[in-house]
Amino acid sequence: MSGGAQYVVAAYAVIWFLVLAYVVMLGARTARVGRQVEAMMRMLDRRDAERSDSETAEDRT
Amino acid sequence: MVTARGLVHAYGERRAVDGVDLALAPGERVALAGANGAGKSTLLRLVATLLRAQSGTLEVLGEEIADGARAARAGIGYLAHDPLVYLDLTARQNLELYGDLYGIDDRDARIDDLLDHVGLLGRSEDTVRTFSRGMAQRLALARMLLHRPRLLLLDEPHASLDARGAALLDGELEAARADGRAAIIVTHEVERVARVADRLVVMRAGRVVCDESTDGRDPMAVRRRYEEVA
Amino acid sequence: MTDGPARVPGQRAAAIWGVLATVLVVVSSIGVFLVAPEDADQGIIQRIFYFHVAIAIASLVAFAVACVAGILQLRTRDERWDDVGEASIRIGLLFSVLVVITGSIWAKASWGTWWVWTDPRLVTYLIVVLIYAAYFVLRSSVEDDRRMRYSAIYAIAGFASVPLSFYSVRVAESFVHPVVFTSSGANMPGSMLWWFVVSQAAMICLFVALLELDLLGRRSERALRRLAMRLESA
Amino acid sequence: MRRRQLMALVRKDLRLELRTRETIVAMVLFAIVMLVILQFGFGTRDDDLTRFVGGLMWVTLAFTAVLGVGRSYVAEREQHVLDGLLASPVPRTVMLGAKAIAIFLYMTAVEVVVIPLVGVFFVKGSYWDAIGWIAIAALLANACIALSGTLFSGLALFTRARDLILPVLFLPALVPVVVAGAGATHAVVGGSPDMSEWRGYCLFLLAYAILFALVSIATYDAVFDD
Repeated sequence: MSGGAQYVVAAYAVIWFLVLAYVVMLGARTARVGRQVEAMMRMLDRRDAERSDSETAEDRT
Repeated sequence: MVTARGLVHAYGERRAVDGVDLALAPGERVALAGANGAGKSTLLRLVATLLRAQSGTLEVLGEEIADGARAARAGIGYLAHDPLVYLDLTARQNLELYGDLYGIDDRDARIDDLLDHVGLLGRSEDTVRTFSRGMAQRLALARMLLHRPRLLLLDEPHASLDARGAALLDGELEAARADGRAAIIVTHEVERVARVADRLVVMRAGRVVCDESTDGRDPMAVRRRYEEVA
Repeated sequence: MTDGPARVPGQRAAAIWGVLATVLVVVSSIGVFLVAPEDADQGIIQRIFYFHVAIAIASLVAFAVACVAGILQLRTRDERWDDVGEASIRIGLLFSVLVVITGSIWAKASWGTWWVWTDPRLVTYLIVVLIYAAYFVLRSSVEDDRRMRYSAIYAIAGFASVPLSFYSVRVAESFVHPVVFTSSGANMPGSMLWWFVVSQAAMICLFVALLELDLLGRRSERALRRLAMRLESA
Repeated sequence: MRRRQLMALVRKDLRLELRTRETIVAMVLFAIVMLVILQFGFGTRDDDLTRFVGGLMWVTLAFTAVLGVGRSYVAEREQHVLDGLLASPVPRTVMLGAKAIAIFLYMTAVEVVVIPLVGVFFVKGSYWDAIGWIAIAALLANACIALSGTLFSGLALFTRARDLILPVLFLPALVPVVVAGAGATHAVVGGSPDMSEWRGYCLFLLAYAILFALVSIATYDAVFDD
């Protein structure tokens, strides 16, 4: 590398790195939303299960 | 004088006023009661155009608040918990300021009249800092009446007025009915206000849960009714 | 109304812009490193110029978008404009930081020092970073409606400060020093100019793609919050 | 009507200031302390700081402006008067315009003391011939400070840590004013005044004031619109 090529590479590396880091940050947020959606689905499933339990119990009486 | 439909104001996720309908005719005096945090002060501030509703429509003195707030403000008298006067100005200077802000033509004569009316003419050249709480609130009463408002909005007026001020206010509310001026009085002391109010509106959790006439009813009965619903 | 929106709108737009930005960034990187001709005076160092200037202009675009979003927010009181404003300023701030860093590297490469107070671009972008960093300080210290309103007002005032900072530094420069370095498109050889245009397009697309992605995340979060609230109340 | 409201609000601010003497006296003292500290900060025994006079003066004025602007709603906030003003039929633009006029007057009062003092402290030689030119630049700068300062102090008013927020918002916006103010000062101080340079900086200050006047007209209405 001659005539300051290392500086050019460094400059572009910084740009790519920070932009990628930003994208990763946005991705992390999306992942968090996904996890929350899953948690909510589980909660709904459980609630449905409880409801059907109590309904069958009512049927018996 | 006031027409509110589906009024909503939220602080973040918490809806302090949650879909309120309210209509006020000329000469009507409404006691607005409710527990702490029921949204009555927020509702009063919405009507006073100090807050902006997030949804719903509000018409005050014939002006749609969304686009005519300033025109409505000229006809509103707002008495808050704080006197809304500068402590380092004299009583007269404060009233002169408000007289200019409201564009009153007979400013100086009007100020003399009102200072006399609230019993502060002798202290008119003293700064408000030297006043007692009751005197400052009487000055606030003069400030509120200065521009001859057609709609009076009072936030817990009896909590901070002295006996003399309270008597003046009661007289004013008495006269309001004959003059066709309307009033909303936010209060904790329902039986105290019931004497000068024609209607009781009770709020709970941002909603109106009771809106009925109190004409000719005994103040203690109104109090019991309030405790029932609140 | 049926259950909360199963699909958040804007996914396709975000995907298209994301692909476009990636392709353009790769193409322009290759072009800048391998295809574009070597500058006669500056040698290889001049290759920093392509992204450095393109990203600087893209950041101004971001701040302009935030300013317009601010005006629309004040007019409509719609929280979506607040989202656009904040996301744009965040990306613009990222880009401005990149301008300062790459500019600093450029200064080191050509003058042997990391910081040159007489280089107007470096100095003005430092001020721009300070202006827009303050935006987030302001946001973090107010809530709700006020936050949106204040952010919108500040986005407008901040965008007015940008040209003032630019111009003030340049006015000072023109009296004290002759401008040390200019790379205007006019005196660039044709192929250099062409690669600069591609880089510029890449950076603008990158901004739009990041913005779409950010807005998509915000919409999802908001939809999720609404759903959670309905579940709790049900 | 608007004129009457504007005059009433300005008169109110001046009356409060005359009675309490809180803001201007503090601003002047602060500016003097700043100048002395800056002199020590330079760590020089050299008596002639003519080369730095613009910087010394305008850094001092910028920090003094932050201090003064930070005080500009103290009475309204501490004595809870703001609702009274907001409930009255005053256009918000008039309210903030009155505040801008008050800030302009405070800054002018400070400069009446500070500019001659800078000459006495730091300049050896021909300063007094230039003082008129500096004063003109200072008046233009005051307009810039007043217009942007009113906006930023309105924004900072209801934030947490508002005393910290205001300088963070306000100082970056003041950079161009300091650059141009210092430039205009240097242009006319120290022997051979360069009037075209001075004119350039003054025109820039004028442009700043006009631009921020436009921003003010566009945004003042929204500052207090809850």
